[in-house]
Amino acid sequence: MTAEALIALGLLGITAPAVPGIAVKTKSFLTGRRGPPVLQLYADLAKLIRKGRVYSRTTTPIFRAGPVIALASLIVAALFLPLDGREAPARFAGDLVAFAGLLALARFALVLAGLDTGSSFEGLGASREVTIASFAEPTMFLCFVALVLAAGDLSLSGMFGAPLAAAWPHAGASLSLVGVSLFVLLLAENSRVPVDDPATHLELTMIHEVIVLDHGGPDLALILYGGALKLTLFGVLVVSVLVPRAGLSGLAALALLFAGLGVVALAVGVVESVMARVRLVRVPQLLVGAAALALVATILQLR
Amino acid sequence: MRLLALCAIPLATALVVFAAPAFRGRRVPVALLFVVACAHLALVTSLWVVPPLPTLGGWLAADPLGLTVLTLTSVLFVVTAIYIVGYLRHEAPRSGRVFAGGLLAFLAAASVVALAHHLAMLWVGMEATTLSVAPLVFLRRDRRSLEATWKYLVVSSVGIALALLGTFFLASAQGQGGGDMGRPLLLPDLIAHARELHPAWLRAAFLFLLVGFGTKMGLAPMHTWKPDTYGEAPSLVSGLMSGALTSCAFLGVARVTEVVAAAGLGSFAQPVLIAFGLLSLAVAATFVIGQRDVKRLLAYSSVEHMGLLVLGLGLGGVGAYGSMLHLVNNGLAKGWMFLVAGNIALATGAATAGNRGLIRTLPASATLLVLGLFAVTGSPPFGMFVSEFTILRAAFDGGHPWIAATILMALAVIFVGMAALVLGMVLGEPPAPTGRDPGAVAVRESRWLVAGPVALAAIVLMLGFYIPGPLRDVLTRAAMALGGTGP
Amino acid sequence: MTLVAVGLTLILLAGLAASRETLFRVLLSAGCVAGAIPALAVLSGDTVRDVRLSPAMPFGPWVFGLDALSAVFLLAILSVGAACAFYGLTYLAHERGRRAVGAAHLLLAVLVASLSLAVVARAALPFLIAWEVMAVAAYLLVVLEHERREVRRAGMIYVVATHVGTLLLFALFAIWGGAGGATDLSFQALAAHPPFSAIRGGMILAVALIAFGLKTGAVPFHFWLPEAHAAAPAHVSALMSGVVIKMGIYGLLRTIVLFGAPAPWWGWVVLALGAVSGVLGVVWALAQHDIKRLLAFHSVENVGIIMLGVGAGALGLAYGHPLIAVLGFAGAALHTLNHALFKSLLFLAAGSVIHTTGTREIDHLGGLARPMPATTATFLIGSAAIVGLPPLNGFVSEWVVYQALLRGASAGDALRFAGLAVVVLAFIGALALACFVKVVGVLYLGTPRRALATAPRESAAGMIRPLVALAAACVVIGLVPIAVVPPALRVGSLVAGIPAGTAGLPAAAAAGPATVFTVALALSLFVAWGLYVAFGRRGQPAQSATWGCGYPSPTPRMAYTASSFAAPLLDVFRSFAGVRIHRTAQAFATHAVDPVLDEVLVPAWRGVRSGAAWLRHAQRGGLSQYLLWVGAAVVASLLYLLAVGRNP
Amino acid sequence: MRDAAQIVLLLVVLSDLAILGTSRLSSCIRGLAAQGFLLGLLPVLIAPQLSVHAVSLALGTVIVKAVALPWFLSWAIREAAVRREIEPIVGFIASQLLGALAVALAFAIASRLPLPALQQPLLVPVSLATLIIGFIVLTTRRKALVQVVGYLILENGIYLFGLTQTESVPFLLELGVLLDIFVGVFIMGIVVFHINREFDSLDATRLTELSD
Repeated sequence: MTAEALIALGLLGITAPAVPGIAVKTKSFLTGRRGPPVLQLYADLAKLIRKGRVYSRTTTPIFRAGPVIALASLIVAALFLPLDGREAPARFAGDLVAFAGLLALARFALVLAGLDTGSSFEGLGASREVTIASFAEPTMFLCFVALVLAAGDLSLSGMFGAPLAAAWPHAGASLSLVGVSLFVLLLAENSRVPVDDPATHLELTMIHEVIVLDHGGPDLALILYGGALKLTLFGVLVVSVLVPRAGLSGLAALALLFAGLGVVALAVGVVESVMARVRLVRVPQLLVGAAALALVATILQLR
Repeated sequence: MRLLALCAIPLATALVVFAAPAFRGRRVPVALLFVVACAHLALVTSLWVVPPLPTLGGWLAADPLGLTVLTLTSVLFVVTAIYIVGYLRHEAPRSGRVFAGGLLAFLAAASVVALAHHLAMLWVGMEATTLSVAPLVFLRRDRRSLEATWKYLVVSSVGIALALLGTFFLASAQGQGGGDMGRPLLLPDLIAHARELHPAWLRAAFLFLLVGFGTKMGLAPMHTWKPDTYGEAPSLVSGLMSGALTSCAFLGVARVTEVVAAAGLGSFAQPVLIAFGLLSLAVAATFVIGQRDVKRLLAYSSVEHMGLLVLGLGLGGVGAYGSMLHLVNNGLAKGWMFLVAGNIALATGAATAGNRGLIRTLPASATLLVLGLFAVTGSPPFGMFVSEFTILRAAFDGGHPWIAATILMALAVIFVGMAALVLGMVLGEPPAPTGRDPGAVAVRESRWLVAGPVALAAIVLMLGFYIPGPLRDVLTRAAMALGGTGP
Repeated sequence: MTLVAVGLTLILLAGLAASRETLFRVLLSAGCVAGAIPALAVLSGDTVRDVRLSPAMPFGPWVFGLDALSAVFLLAILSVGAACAFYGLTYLAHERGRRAVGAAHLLLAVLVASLSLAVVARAALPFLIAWEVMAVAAYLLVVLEHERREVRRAGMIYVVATHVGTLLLFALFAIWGGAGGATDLSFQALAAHPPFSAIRGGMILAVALIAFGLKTGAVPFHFWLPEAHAAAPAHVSALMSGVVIKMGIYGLLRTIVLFGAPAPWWGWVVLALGAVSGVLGVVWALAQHDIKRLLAFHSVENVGIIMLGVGAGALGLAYGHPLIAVLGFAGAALHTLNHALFKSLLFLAAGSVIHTTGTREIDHLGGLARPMPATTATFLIGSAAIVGLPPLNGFVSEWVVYQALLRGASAGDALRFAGLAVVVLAFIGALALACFVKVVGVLYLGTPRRALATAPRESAAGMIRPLVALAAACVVIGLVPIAVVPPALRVGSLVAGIPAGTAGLPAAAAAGPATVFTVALALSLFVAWGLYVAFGRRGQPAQSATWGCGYPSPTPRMAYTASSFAAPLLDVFRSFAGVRIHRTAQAFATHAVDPVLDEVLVPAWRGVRSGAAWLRHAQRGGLSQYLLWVGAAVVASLLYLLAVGRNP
Repeated sequence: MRDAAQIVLLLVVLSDLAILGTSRLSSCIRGLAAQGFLLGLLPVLIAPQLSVHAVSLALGTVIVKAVALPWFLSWAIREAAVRREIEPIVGFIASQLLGALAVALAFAIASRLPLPALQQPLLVPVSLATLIIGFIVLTTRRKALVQVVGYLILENGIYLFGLTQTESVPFLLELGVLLDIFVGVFIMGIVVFHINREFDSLDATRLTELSD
């Protein structure tokens, strides 16, 4: 892994909290409000870091480990993404399985941390989280299958790197479908509208928020930052599929990437302002829809 | 000479026991029984070491088939004799004379059957076995045993009568052959001139002998007497019947099959044998389901195994060897199971589904019963597995996958039925000991009662791992005589 | 080979010495080590000569041998067997006097020995013997607590299922021997005489699939599995779920070794069974709230994953893609070993919970993490492993299977559709995660949902040590794929009939970086935790109650139950979920039904029974009826005689 | 001699039908005795020339079948002191019709069988008829005792067939056969006696306790 790859990674880490900020800003703009500044999340994190910690008596170390493990595994996951559009810091055949595994590990840790409080609200949130995830993950793998078919390589670097650029001309339709379904995944996995409403304040309707109900202070900071990072990673996936950057020089590729992330954030904001959030029982159907898109994308290439 | 002795000694002793008023008690007859049994076994062993010459002008001879059956009978008889010692401590038959005498007479008759090479003599011996056992079935003299005896007597007498007719048919097949056909009804001569025998008569003879001796074997649909009889007779008698008596009957069928095979009429005989075999399997499977009495269960299991025996004959090839091996395994295993059932009946009054948790009350017998369940249903590592597998193999080799499938299905159903009853009795919480039960505690598993079954179990287990050389080639020769091949 | 023999003898001796614990421990561990050494040697590449006994039995000599395939299974058997045996000593200790504990230990030893014998047997007869001894020993162990009615029922179902499987194996070898015309039924001979006709070959493959499927508990042959596992004592369930059901997998793989490349349809069927078993297994697991039944259904799920690997391998063979074949079989073998480790770990941990709380009902428990930290930690590791999370062993094997399927997708011909199975695998993984979040969360976290008779305590060291050992194994394998993947590939190429090391190279190459990754991940997790602790020092954390969203006094009945947790997922699979939902205004509960057992087999058997009862009339009534049957037989045979007489 | 044999054989058939038709135990047994006597005559009549074998066989037959067994059965009746009527399951007329049918059938079958020319033409058909009628008596009569009679008739039928084979079955075995039958019937008699004591009737149809 090269130096600039790490620098790129660092940049990504730094800019991550801005991505949800952009989404929120867009939404408030479209709904005619001023809304919080784009960099609000940085402020929140700074504040939370400084706060003291309060733990429920029912909790065990699992409660504290949750946020840490989640964040750590997300950071490791980031290592597999070719930010410069060519080569990721880490790659091996089948590392896409590792990528998915890391996301799952993060989820596992967070959800258990939530359940550790013993509150039925967390239980409810956990149940919803895993339910949604069990439909999101197959969809993601379906996208991966399509990408493997297009790129003929079993590693993320290969899939998002040069081979993908080469594949666009003949597999364009399929790849754009993949992009769309990855975007839906992004919404679902990061509990955005129409799956979840990050702005809601009614516990019974929450999904992601309710799991972390009892986390506060630095723990919450880790969780919030992790959420932003996860959103960013999915954004990277979407951008890498739709905008192959293998041809460009490292710097240009990065610039394009961050521009793309901005666009994705805007899109998220737009979706949030034009769509209402669907009923929970409908969420699986939404994801099955996304899976159907990815399936079509796959079949287009298996044909 | 030894052959003559084998038949004469038990017969003489039987007559003495019957006649001499001195033997009203039980001790002496039983002691005699034991001695004769051992002597008999010793003689039989000597036959294995030094093969005997035919005697009585060829009427008595020990060929592989006969020797197998004879040995089986002898072994079972000794085991039974040992068992009786323990048995009589708990249940006294009305008259030791009838008891010992009947058993000895049976031994004599069975030896005659096993050694007879003159078919009419074979028949006489066979009828004699039937009659000698009747008083034993009838030992308890209550309504149920009476009914059992009556059914047994009449049905098997009719069957045996048919066999007699069959024998006469065979004689006239020989008579009609024209030319010198050798000495009448003498097995070697029949086989030697088999091809000149009058085919129509030979066919008829085969069918009647099959139905007749099949009745005594307990092939469906002539099996009807079997559950009633085995259910009511004292267990050790049932054991002898299903172990030794049926084997003798099978020997009868095998003899005529030898002739038919030698005459090249196998293609005529095989379908009939297969048909009876499959029917028996089916009937056994049907009646085993939901059976509540172990002894009746074993009776149906015996019907099943008789079916397998004739199936093996019918399938020919390696199947014949399978039948011979199965004959041995089945005889031993059946003796084992009936003796165990006897122990349970002694301890709890009746070996029926009413029992629970025998593993607690009668550990040894219960263990033997469970092992026996797996042995009788042809599970490895018991000997039955090898023979059943051989027969199955014969079915596939002979290109009868459907027959094989039927066999498998029947075996599966029978296993379910047997397991349901046996395991139901063995497992569970034993009922709280009631007032009248302390006797049962006393009955528990005296060494005499367990030794016999254990011995038999050991042999059956051994046959699953190791078939001694002499036995193997005797069985192989027998199979070849039956128109089959070795393994 | 001799070493294996020595090992088995020692194990059996240990069984006989079950009354004296220390002796038992010594002999058993000695035996397991003795058996494991050659297995490891073979896996690391050298070969062992076969042993040929020719006892006086029909069907040729008895051969015993040890190749990579046998070795990997032998390893699983011995390691898990030892763990379960040691655990059992403590687990059954309080039963001494009430039960024949010595017999139980003896049976366990017999079970382990027969399992090992089954995987080294190289001829039909010894294989069948070992197979049935194993089945019977397992049965007797399952019904150890036979005074409970449901245990007897479960035992009955199991023994019938396994015996039917054995009968099918009879058929298998009978057909195969007949096909090749080999009187000698040693595996060598079977392999040397391929069946003549496609039909016979098809029969062999089909019978093998059903027979071994019954043993391995793949849907729809799984019906006996949850019953038996729930009924047995914990360490027995662990051994059964860990290795006994794996013998079905062994059978399938061995069949391929001997049979050669199977027809494509077989591969597709296996793949389909794997997919169905995987998904339904985990869905049904979600529906359970008896911890042992739940774990049992997860065995069905993992068998599904393994069969996905086998199917991919078989298809790779059928369509001539050696790499895919090797990967598929390797993944199957490796996942078999891993599942043996973490599933027995989970069962044993569950056993330690049941041992102290006396209930298997998840919804009655909760908050056990505080009283039983060791159990909780090991169970957590097991859960993460079975879900397939890095850096644990479950991930490694699933990674291999994934590779097989993904490469299948990019293979040109019909095989490419197998790639879609990737989705199924992912779905299984996600559902498994849901299910284990449920289990861990409800069992160990939060608060007790009912007041227990006695306060739960951590189990004795004798039960914890095996847990720790197994957990350690899971972690180690997970951390160093480089150590386990090449041997697995060796097994794979053996099964695929390809010289080792040629076809599997790309995968072997990937093992190195994968190791780097897993280690790095583990390190980063530690580092993160370290940093967190280091920087988290400032200020003592305050204690308070969980925030009830304004509701001050939570009661146990308010805690989220397993039923409620699983409800949203189960709603999605309405009729397949295998649950009956009871919703009242106050309470919500689900109870699981088995679609195959409760809705097909049991009614069918009732039908058979009543049919038989009806046929009983043949045996009613008196003598004249009996005689008429004899007459009927005579008449029938006379008719036959006439028929033949017409056209002899 | 040949015609005498013919007549005797016809008489045998008549005795069969008579037994089927009678309603009284005693006459039934008398019929049996008569049949046994007739059978006793046959060996002598058939045999090409008078031989020790034939005569002794005849004697044995008469002693067993015409004297001993009937006497024993009537003794059993006296002991059992049962009502003298036979209660058939199938009525007398019907069973006699059956018997007639049986005879017809027997002749039909016999005509198909390849028989030696020198033999008695009637011997085989009569034996078959007797056999079948014996079976009818066995199955259609209630009283255990009558069932014994039926069994004996069946046995007689076979005996008749055996006469075609006198030269092939040595005398010793003939005696063995006779002895067996005697002992068999003896045991049956004892059982019948006990049945009567237990159930105080000879009605064998009551013996249906054992069944599945």
